Amino acid sequence: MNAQMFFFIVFALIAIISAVLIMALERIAHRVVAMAFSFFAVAAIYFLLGAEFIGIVQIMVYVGAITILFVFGMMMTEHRNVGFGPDPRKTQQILGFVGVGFLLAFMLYAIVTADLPNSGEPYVGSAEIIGLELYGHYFIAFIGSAFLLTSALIGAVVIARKEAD
Amino acid sequence: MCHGILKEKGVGMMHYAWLIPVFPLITFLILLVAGRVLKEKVAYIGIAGLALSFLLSVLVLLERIGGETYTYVLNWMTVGENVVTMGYEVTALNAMMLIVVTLVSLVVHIFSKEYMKEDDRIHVFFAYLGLFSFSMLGLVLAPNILQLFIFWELVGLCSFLLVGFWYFKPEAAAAAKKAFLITRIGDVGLLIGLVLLFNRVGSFNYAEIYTAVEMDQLSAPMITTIALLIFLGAVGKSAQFPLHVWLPDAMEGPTPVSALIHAATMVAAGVYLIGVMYPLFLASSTAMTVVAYTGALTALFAATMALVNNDIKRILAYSTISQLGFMILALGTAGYVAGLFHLMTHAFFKALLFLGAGSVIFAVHHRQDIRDMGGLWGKMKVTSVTFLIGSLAIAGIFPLAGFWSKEEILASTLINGDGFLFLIALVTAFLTAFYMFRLFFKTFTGEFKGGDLNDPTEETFNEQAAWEATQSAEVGLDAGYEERKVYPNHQEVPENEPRENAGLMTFPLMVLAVLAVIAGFINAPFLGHQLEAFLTAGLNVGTQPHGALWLAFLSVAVAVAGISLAWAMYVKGFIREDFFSSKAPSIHKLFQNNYYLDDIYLAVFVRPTKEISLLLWEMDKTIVDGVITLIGSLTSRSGKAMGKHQDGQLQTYGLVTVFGGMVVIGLAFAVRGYFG
Amino acid sequence: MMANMLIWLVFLPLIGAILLFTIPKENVNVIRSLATIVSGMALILTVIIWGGFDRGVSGIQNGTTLPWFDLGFLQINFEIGIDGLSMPLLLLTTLVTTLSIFASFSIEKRVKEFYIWTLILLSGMLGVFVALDMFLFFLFFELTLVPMFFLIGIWGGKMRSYASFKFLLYTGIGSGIMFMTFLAIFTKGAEAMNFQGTSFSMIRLAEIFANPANPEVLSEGVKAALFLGLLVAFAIKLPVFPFHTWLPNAHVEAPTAVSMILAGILLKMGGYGLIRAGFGILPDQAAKFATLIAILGLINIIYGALLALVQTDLKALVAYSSISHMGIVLLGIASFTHSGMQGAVFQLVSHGFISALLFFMVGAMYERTKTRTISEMGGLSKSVPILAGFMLAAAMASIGLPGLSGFVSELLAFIGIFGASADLIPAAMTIGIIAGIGIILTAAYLLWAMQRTTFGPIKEKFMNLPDARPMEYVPMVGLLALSLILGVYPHILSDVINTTVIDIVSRIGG
Amino acid sequence: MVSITLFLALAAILFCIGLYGVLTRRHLVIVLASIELMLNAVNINLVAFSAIGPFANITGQVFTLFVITVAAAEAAVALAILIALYRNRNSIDVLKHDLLRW
Repeated sequence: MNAQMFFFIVFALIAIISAVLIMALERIAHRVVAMAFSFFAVAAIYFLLGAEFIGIVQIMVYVGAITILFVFGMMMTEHRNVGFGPDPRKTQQILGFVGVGFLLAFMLYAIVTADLPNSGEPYVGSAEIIGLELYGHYFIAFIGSAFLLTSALIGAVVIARKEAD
Repeated sequence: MCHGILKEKGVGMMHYAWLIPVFPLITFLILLVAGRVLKEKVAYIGIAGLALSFLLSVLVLLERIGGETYTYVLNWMTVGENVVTMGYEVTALNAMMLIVVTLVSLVVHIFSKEYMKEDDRIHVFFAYLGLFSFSMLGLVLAPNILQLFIFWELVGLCSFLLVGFWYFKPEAAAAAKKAFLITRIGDVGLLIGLVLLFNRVGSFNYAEIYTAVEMDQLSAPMITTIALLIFLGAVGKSAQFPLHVWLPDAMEGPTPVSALIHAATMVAAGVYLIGVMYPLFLASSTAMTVVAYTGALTALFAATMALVNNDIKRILAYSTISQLGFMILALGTAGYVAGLFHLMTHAFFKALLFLGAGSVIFAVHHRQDIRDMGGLWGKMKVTSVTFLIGSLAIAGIFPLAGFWSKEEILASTLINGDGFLFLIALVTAFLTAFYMFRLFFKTFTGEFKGGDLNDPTEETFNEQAAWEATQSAEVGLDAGYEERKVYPNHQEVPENEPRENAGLMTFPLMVLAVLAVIAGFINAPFLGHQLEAFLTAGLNVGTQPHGALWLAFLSVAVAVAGISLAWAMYVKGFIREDFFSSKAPSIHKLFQNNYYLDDIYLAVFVRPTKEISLLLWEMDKTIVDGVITLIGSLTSRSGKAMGKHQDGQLQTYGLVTVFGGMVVIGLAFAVRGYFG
Repeated sequence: MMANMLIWLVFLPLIGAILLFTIPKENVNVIRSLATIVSGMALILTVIIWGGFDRGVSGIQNGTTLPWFDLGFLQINFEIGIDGLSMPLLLLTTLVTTLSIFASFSIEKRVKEFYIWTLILLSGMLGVFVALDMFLFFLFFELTLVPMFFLIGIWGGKMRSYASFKFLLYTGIGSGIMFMTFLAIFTKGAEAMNFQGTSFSMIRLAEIFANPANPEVLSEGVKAALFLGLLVAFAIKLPVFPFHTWLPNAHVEAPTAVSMILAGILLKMGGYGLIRAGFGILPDQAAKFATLIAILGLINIIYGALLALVQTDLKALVAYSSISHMGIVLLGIASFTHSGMQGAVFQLVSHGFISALLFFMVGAMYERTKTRTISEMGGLSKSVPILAGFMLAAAMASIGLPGLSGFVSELLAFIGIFGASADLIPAAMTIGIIAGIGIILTAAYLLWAMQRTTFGPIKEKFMNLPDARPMEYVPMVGLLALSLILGVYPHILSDVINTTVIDIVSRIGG
Repeated sequence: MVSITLFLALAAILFCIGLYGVLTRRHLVIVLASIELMLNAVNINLVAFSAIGPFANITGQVFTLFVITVAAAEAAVALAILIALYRNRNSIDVLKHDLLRW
């Protein structure tokens, strides 16, 4: 089992375990850190797939920016003594688990039975090609996402600021 | 003389026969519009109109005696292929009826000018009288049975309006409605009869019906059903046995109305109908027997009730029913001329009796109980004499009209009918004589038993009291049935004298009295049965039966026996007045309450219908409507129930979506090959 | 020229309604006079068409067919035209609406909207009677529904919202069923001609159903189902026994003018539709269901009469009497004889006038005595003799007194039912006789009501009521005169109806 | 060479964990985190197909970029809402926020 498979297994496990930890841990701080780890593992998988640029962007945006954002979110909402006590919707928990479990089973079954042809050597996309595509084929989408980001920025500020009463 | 002049012009008076009903119609329209303004003078317009009609009908009769039937018809409506026509026709029977109706109507108009003079709605009264005369004359002139039916119902409407003339009296309102409803039952029978006739014969005209009957296009059972249905119409209108209950109550109307409508003309319409459709009746023997027996039964039945009644107008009403029974008995036993002859004579002397009663009532200030009257012979000379003539005529004493026509009826019953019918006829003749003279003696002989005429406690009609009465008593079809009120003031108080009425009231009495005397001679045997020749010319109604001489003596004997019995009881007092009633109190009670028929009809027909309708209404509200409201509330309730599950928890929605998604995936997966 | 006159007639009221929008709410008199002028013009137009109407032709006259929209094989065109059946009803509509506008001068609340809705309703009704294309028929049918809903809902009595909703739902379901049946008829028609030359026009479909290209498509079962669908749809509109409960509520709550239109014209659309669509397209089915229709008619007569006997509210009594009179229409239709069918159409017209008059009188009485319960009223003919006189005349007309139009239609319907062939309706004789009892009951409940309201001693509070105002004379005298004319000389109407009736009945083999 | 099914399986697993988190966790921040996780799972798929899918080309990665930008914007706005929500209702427990109903 060559090196690539080994690394894939390692990072996949990290990603899955940290995802589970987000759900399972008690303290909110630990859960956010688990989130960071899972994002990091996903970035590693991108590297495995030869998409360095996406890997880099993933690290910068997810592991960096969004995790910090969540930390702020967590701090703002006085994370220390927030104990929710027993969750009254026990049945909903189980139902949720069973439902999602079935969904997962469906997906895996579908993935396993789907006979995707193996494309031989992997395609390595470099930043330069992505750049060309962004400014070429997807130029409108690119400008759209720009607008999206600015509006999100302004929106977030407007929503979150204290009403000037 | 004038008859001759018109002849040269070649235009017979019969062509103008349509004017006869139009004159009263014109008076009706004038009075309807300008009635309130004319106040007193309305009577003159009414009288003028009727006088013209009477004059014209005399001319028409004179011309018709020689000539033959004149018909004039125009297209009224097209039904599919066959055309329904309307118009007018002057036959022998019509001409006679025209004279009877216009004469009696004219006389009643003159009488009511005096009788109704202090009533503030006199213009409405004369308008309705004009409308009634128009519809009665229209009925008589109808060339086909549909037009007869149209005027038949209009006559019913006028009787409704005139009986209910004093509408503020609850009894009058109830009586008017009852009269219209019960005659309506008969009318529906007649309607179905004429509809069947139209379907079988293809047209309403008498001529075509007669030919169809002759060539027996109709099957025997069909003829009998049609005849019986038409007879049902006659029973309704001429108040024969099952449907007679409305006539005594119709006395609530003013007396001139009773004289005109419920004595002479409208009630005779039933007999006229049978006369007009006589070939149809002749064609089915079962119908004839039914007609005969109903007539006989009604005659006897009504006579018994007249024996015990104490209201002057109700006695005359029962006597009318009884005399109509006689006419129908005559028609039932193939005595076509006998029945119609009696119709004519009866119209005159019954109108006379009613108007006489009217003038008596007018004199004693609108009280009608004969126990309060008496000794009027001295005070009201003309009325008493004319009333006596009328009573003698109806009893059938020799020279008077009643004798001739009743003798004819007895003859036809004896010859064509069976012995039982003849027996009933004789007994009824006897009872007629008895109750008529009971009435005569109690009202005109002895001393005046009525108290002071303008006594304050007298029963003046005040509306408020009457309204409370109806509120307490059960309002509805049977309002006004309580026992006749006994008048409070029965003790001897210096009364002021009832005086003879003005000329305008006594003149009609005299005219009718003369007619009651001479009317009989036109069909007298020794003058060669003129009326019979006139009526049966051109009609095959079989040979008219004529009784032997002994029959004449028998009928007079029976009449005299009745009169003497009454004389013995009520004048001389050999027999105590309540001799019979004490002997058989229960029978007396039975007769007094007209065999409890009103209550029976009430219990059998009126109340169950109301009960059923109330039940149906409840059912309608709860079941038929209930189902709809149920569906309505069902949808809204289920909507609310569903709403409870939306509790705002986002995550429950998420979960439901996931499960929904999976179901869809599962379905797609399961049927993935099916739709190919 | 005559053809586009019909188009003008249908859309004139709509134009009037739009004009009304421009007038400010305040000057009520201008609004009222404009409304009267518009409906008066519609009336004049109808009279001109009536004059120009060719009595001889039994088919469609003044027909115009304008392509409206076509989607491949679905060809819907604006096809209108009149014949002996719809001409009298057209005249009835304009006459009753004009007179009811006169009757509505006593309405003070939101006058402008009232007349806008009335004019839209008028154009809807006219449209229904001229439409020959099923789709168009349905469209106008719905167009009458909405204004009626608002007219009852806004200007009605206390329980007006309940009544208007019930009316809307009932007739809405009815028109829903009708539309589905129309679509089914269209598709079956298309199949029968395997999809060429198909159309929504009733006339064309009648021919298709008469001789389809491939007959096995139109099996007996299918045609029976289609006919039943139509029967149910129109039974709801012409209230037939199980579906009638909306009528009393709608009438009791509706204002006088609206209930005049509702009773006068809207009920007739049910009868007209049944004859036009039901008997026009599926005559053989109609013959098969003749006994059912006759029995339904009979139930209507007796049930309506019995219920009217015990009503406490005068307007509900008149509503149930309408149900009873519509029973006579069913009886006439079911008999499949010339006179029966002619009687049915005659009854549609005559009942239109008489019930409008009756409702007007009840409304006028209500305006004065402020009560409709019969037991509270009494002796009104002393204080309002003229109104009481007209009310009695209206009651007499409704009873079917000869000389007024009610009698002629009853007579024709009776001749029809008694003349019905035995194999068509086996029990025709018994049905006729029981219907006779219905007539007696009609006389009973109407006279009893008259006795308790106008006769009898008067109560203090009704002592000095104002008698008829000049404006009220117009509808009273107008409607009574119309009924009188039709009663005295029915030839005017019968020769218009006759040729078409002979054609309809001949198609059924009558 | 790692076949694509493995990557897809990984993505599916991560996606389902994220979904579970959204549906059941009570802490709003965790719910948002799970949403981010689900988005990542999607990205893995995109990149996997763009790298070793049947017609490997760059568009997968371009789309991943767009997804990331959207995710970032969404996270920002979500947290802003969270803070505003917390300030008004001073609770971040999902059960408390059930105003959005009939």
